[in-house]
Amino acid sequence: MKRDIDKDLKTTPMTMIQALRSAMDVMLGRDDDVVIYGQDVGYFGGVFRVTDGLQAKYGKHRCFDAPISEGGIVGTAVGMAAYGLRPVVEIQFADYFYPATDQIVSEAARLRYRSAGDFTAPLTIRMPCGGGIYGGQTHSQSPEAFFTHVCGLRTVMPSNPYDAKGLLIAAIENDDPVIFLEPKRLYNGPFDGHHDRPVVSWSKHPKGEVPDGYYTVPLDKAAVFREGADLTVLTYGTMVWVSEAAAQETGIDAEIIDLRTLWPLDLETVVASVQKTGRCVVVHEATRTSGFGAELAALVQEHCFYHLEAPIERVTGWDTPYPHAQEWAYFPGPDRVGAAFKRAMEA
Amino acid sequence: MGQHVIKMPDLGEGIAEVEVVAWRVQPGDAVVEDQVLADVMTDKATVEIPSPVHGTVVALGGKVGESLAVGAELIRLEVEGAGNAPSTAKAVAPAADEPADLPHGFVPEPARVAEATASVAQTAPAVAPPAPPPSPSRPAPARAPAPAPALRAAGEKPLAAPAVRKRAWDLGIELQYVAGSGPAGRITHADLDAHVAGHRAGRGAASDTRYAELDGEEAIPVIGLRRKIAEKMQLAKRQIPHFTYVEEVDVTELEALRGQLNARYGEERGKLTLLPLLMRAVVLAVRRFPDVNARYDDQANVVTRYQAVHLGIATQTDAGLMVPVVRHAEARDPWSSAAEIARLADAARQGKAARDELSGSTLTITSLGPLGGIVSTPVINHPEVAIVGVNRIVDRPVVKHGGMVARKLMNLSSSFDHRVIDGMVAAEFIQTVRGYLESPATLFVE
Amino acid sequence: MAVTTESTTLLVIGGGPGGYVAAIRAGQLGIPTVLVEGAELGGTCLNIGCIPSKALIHAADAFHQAASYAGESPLGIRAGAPTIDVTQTVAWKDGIVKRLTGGVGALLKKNGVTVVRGWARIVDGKTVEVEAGGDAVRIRCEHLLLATGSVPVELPFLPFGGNVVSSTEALAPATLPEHLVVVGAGYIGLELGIAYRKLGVRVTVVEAAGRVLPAYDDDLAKPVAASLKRLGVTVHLESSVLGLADGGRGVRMKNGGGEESVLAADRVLVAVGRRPRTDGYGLESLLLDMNGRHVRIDNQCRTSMRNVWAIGDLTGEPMLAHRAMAQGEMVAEIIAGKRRHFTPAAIPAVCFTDPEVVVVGMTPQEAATLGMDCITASFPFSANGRAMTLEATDGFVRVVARRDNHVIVGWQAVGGAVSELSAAFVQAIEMGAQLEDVGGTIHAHPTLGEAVQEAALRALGHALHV
Amino acid sequence: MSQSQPLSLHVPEPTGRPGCKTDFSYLDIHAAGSTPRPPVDVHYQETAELAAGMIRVLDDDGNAVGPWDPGLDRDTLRFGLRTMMKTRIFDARMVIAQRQKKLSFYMTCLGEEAIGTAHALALRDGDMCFPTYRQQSLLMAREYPLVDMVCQLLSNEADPLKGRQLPVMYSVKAKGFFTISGNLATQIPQAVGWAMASAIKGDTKIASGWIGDGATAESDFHTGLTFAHVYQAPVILNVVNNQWAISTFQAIAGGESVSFASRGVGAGIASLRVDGNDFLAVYAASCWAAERARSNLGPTLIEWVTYRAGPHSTSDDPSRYRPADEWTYFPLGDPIGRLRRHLVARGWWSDAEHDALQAELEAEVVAAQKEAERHGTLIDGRVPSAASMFEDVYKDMPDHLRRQRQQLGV
Repeated sequence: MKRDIDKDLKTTPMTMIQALRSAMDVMLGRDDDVVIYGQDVGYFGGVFRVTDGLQAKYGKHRCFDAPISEGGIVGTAVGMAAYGLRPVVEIQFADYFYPATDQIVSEAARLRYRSAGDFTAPLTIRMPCGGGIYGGQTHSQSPEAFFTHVCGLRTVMPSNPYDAKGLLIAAIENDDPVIFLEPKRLYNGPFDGHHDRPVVSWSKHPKGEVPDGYYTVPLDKAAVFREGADLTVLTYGTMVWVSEAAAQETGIDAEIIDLRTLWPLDLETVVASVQKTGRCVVVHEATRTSGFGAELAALVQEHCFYHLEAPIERVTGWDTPYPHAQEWAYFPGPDRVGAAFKRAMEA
Repeated sequence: MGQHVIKMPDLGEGIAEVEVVAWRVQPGDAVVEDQVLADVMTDKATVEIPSPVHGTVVALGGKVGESLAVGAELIRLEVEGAGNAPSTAKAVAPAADEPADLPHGFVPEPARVAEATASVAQTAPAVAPPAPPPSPSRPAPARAPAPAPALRAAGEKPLAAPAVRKRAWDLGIELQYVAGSGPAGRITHADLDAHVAGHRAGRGAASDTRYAELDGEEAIPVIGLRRKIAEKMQLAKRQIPHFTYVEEVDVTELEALRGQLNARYGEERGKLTLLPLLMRAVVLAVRRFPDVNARYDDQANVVTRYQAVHLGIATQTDAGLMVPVVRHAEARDPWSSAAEIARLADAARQGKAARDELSGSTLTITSLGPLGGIVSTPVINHPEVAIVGVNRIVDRPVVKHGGMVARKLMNLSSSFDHRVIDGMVAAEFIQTVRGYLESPATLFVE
Repeated sequence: MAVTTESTTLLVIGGGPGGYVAAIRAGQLGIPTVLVEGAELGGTCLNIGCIPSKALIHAADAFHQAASYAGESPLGIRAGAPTIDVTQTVAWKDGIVKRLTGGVGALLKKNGVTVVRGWARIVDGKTVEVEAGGDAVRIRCEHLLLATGSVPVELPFLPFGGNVVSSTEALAPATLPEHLVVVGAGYIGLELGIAYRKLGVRVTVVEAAGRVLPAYDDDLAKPVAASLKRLGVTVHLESSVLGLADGGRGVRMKNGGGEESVLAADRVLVAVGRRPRTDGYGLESLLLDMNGRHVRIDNQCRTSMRNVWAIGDLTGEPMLAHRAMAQGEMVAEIIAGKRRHFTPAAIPAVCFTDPEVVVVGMTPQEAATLGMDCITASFPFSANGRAMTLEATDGFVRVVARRDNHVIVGWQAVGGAVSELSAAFVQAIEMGAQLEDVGGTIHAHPTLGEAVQEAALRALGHALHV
Repeated sequence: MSQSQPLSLHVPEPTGRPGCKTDFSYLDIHAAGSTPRPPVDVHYQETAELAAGMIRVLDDDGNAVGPWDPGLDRDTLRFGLRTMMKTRIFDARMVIAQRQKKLSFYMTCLGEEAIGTAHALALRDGDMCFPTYRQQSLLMAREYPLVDMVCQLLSNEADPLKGRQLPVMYSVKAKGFFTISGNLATQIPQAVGWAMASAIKGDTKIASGWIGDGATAESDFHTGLTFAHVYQAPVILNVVNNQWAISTFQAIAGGESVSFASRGVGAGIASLRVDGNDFLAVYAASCWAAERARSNLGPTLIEWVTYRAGPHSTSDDPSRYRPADEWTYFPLGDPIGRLRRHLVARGWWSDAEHDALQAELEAEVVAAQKEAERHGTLIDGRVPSAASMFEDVYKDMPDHLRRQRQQLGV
């Protein structure tokens, strides 16, 4: 049972945490079938405070804590979804999703297909991801490639509060299972890779203006984050801001495409941009080999081969576990991204 | 009445062979649908095979204990109606789902091509106004091979009659790159022929084959004599630090003498070439420089100097380079040496040279005859320590007694094993040989 | 309902000109072929299009000719006023159609093509099910060729039925109407309108555009407009129909000024165009790339789905039978492994009004829009002896050639029996002829063809007879 | 301590192997009627003895004895017998079809027919079962049309699952039968989740999760127990201990000297251990657990002791790892035989009626198979078109799948 669309679009400055909380608040209010649970998300409000206050407002049956068992959290969520609810569960760190792989891949992603539509799994799994917070190898991973490889799953990663709220609402309303990856480093403000500079807050940023009520940002639609003519950057999450910094610092007029939904991919926007600029740089935090960037590069060469003036560049994390002390040697910062821009221009 | 063949079923998990454990029926038995016909065993399970039809057993596919391939005929029944197999007792029915053979000449377009054209581009039909000029984004460059110089403005359609166009398609030629000799650049059949011929001969050259690209390859195993030569040469080059010394020798007098000797004694003693005379000069020079007529065993670190001068004469044969040895050259006058050289060379060329005739040399002389070149760097005949190389004779102006005069000059390019022959010794040895050759009379005076 | 399954290499849906030509050529090349046709072999063209309309036009001409001898014929012929038994005319027309469709059937049989009668339903890109008399046959194929053609466009506020007819019914009239209203002054509307007028029917044409034959340029349309006036056909330009009036015996119309009026009519022919037949046989389930309402194809007639081909009206303009046939032949040859592309230099289009109109290649306006510097010259039939002897001196032949190398890029003509000149026109363009080629060819005298040579000479600046 | 002995690894072994008769004493069977029946609101700890004992109603002579006797009427018992026989006949027929290559694969539940049948009768419409591939008797009890089952087995054009699932992996939401997964134990936490959802919405429906003895070793089983206890979910968790997981004896799954039911008590869940071949005991225990769940008293774990009389599947031959005749001397006997003897004892059944029912059911199954085959089989290629392969991956087909279908060309 869903109420009509809230008319007022009054906006208030929000961090990505507040925007995500607002999204869940709106959906808990609009749809009685929405249920939120995970480790520490009930009474305490989540280790990143994303679900703070929701249990107090909607009661223990709509927002509650769960045992430390990612397999159990996702397994019960599949059962609930089969019943008809819309569970929104949290895996505290994306690095901990591995025990839930069987329930995500063999069950949630395959339910509709194997039952020919008899049963479906309209659930959303939120996972804080990415580095830049000295989290070490088990609090900094970006596992998107595991999910984009699974047919039946939608994989989404917002890069700012406005998109975060709109995409999360769209994800909850979507009838397919959605993996919703939230870059931790962007929770409080945009991050361009210059870790030595003071943290900028979302409050002073246009993308921090978030409407209070209900609205959605469409899934499967990429955004042209920055218009440009010299080369096309295909990226998502924190790397959107790092790429913007690299463009400013190198003076190269880069067109930055923020994918927002990684799969199914908005290929049309990608191809149009690369055919326009003729050069392509793919940027992501995750490790290089078999990363999602490899798929992007493959698609670009398939669809834009005769327009390419230079080899496709990829700027990624190194093929090592995510280090702790050497955070900034690992994290692909604006210098490495800028160097790739130059290589693409000179080829 | 027809025949129904039951094939050995595929029991799953990729099993290829199945063993017959027991027959439940014999030829002639009547069987009912679902009645168990046989027990068969794989490495995992023993399984009963029920009959899918009513019928009478005609033939069993194999004896108990025998293993049959999956899909092979297990049992043949006689059934009402057509059955599923031709009644010939022997032949096993061909698999029904073989794709119908397409008539000869029907070669379906390879799927790859269909795949390539899956990304569809709509071309405007001829009558409607042709497509507007390409969109502002970078036009996709043509896919053709490295295009010859553009003969007509880009995008302008080549003019050609339907017959010419069809033939071009069949030959796989892009008319875009064919020069048209007809009016307004129209492409005629003749133009197509010229293009094809020119194309086949290579990039735009005239229509002969002098510059045709060649890229054939032939693998020849290195065996037998070739293998031995290769090993010896390699050994020499790797072990011996070669020092090559080239000196110019005025052989005008020598040649004059040789001419007179041949004129006088040529009939009964045979004609002399330069080589026997050189051998004599070397023998004489060796007397003063015995180090050169030696062998060096670098394992035992011993140099053995020989009084006898067994001269190896490097000789080219069909099988490759061979070095027959004129033994005791010191005891031979030029005519005896000449005869021995002729005999040995002949034996070597016919492959009849005995082993000892091809070994035991203490010093070697090598010459390419008329092809001698002006300088060469001969490889020492291991384990010898020196080799004398003879280059060709050439007439050249020389300043003599203040004037220019034409003289016959010949170089000697000789290599020495610098471990045991110092540069000075080598030079003096060659200068001595040169001395004998430049005043040939001394060859015959002790 | 028993379902039998068969398989073949090529499966053609639609037995019209495109479909049956493709099937015949495939048969010749030894490709196992099945052709599915729900109605009659020969499709629109042979049964309810080109052939029957030409027959009707011929009959109308003959009747009109005879009627002229009842009055003051300049030829001095005197005859009583003729009558026409239209059912016999239709029977004669049907005889021709039967002979032709029978011929197509025989050709298909001779070339080993299996013809399945029944309406096809696409199951997937390689499987079609055909309902034929209670039983269903399922046919699997390696290559699926879509040749379903086109259907008349229906106006929502003037649906077919009752005395609102399409060209199909107009070509088989049980009786002649008193007053026929023709909606649309395109080539179909005028061909039939003029024919009915010649048969003595009062005809009114309603056209939204500013002139008749809006698809053709002004010079070509003018003689046709004059002929319509001469024949007494009333034409309302810049006008549109709104719907039926007074119980279906009239049509409400609004003219350019917006005034509405009612045209009494006991029959209304709606001829506002044709659209591709894309519904009713499961085409949408293939999710093919479309080009507006047409199926998108490349220059080998491949659709976006592997080994699924489309030809003819289904693939868009120009919707002409001879284009479909050429495409059909090509597709069969490609499937047989030959390298072919559909890149004709020109496709002729003929309009069988009185006078007839032919358009091949580029008109002067089209050449101009492409920025081509061209010479244009035309030769009037009024100066052509043969035309005079045929009492057909209206119209002209026009040639368009490049100024730089005189290569001919377009021929157009309007006049009595000019349709037969289309062969010369398209041959010249396809061969890449120059003005000098046509000018230098001796055309027989006295023929209409001389006007072709004279047009070329005129373009070269030295015409002889004008 | 003196010099300690060298360590050695204990690897459990079944008492019976091919050629060596099994000693079934390890089953620790109690006399019928000897186990007390506590009220449904009993504290879980009170069920510790039940979890180690064995609830039985039918004694060896076919009489119903003891406090657990559900007192079922004639018609329910006769329907139960009919359903069990129909299941067994259907299984046998499908194995033959597999040998004729009409099916690629099949799994029977020979010897376990009572458990699904009686349990289904104890549940209500709308309760959702989360079965494994050996609970087809649930569908039989809820009278799901045999033709639809055979179509699924044949993967033909009428297969409700469009030919996508291995045969026997049914999915029938309307009959409360959750889609079967090939991965073991995944359905246990899902059943708990479904029950939690029902509780969240204040519904009255309960869930019933199923698992074999072997699969209890999966982590999902223990996670299910934890979540069920934590949230007191209205769910029945059924462990069908049929002694064998393909060739692995139940001791290897942890059943040696401790019953699977006792795990429930350890997790704070009321648990029962029941004679799975005793139709009346199965019905009674199922009712007890269903009533407990529906009264918001939380979950129940039931271990159904039975015997996998047939092979694991059509690719297995048990005579390779256990005595071929083991079932003949399995102490708990044959569920159909025992219920038949009880019905005859009460004068509600006769041999003639039994034979007539056997023939009637065989005809019914053959007819269903023939009708299903009219829609095609794996052999004659009338399977759902490959075009349907691209549907239901997402709710709405994304463009990259449309393009891939174009490349396939169907």
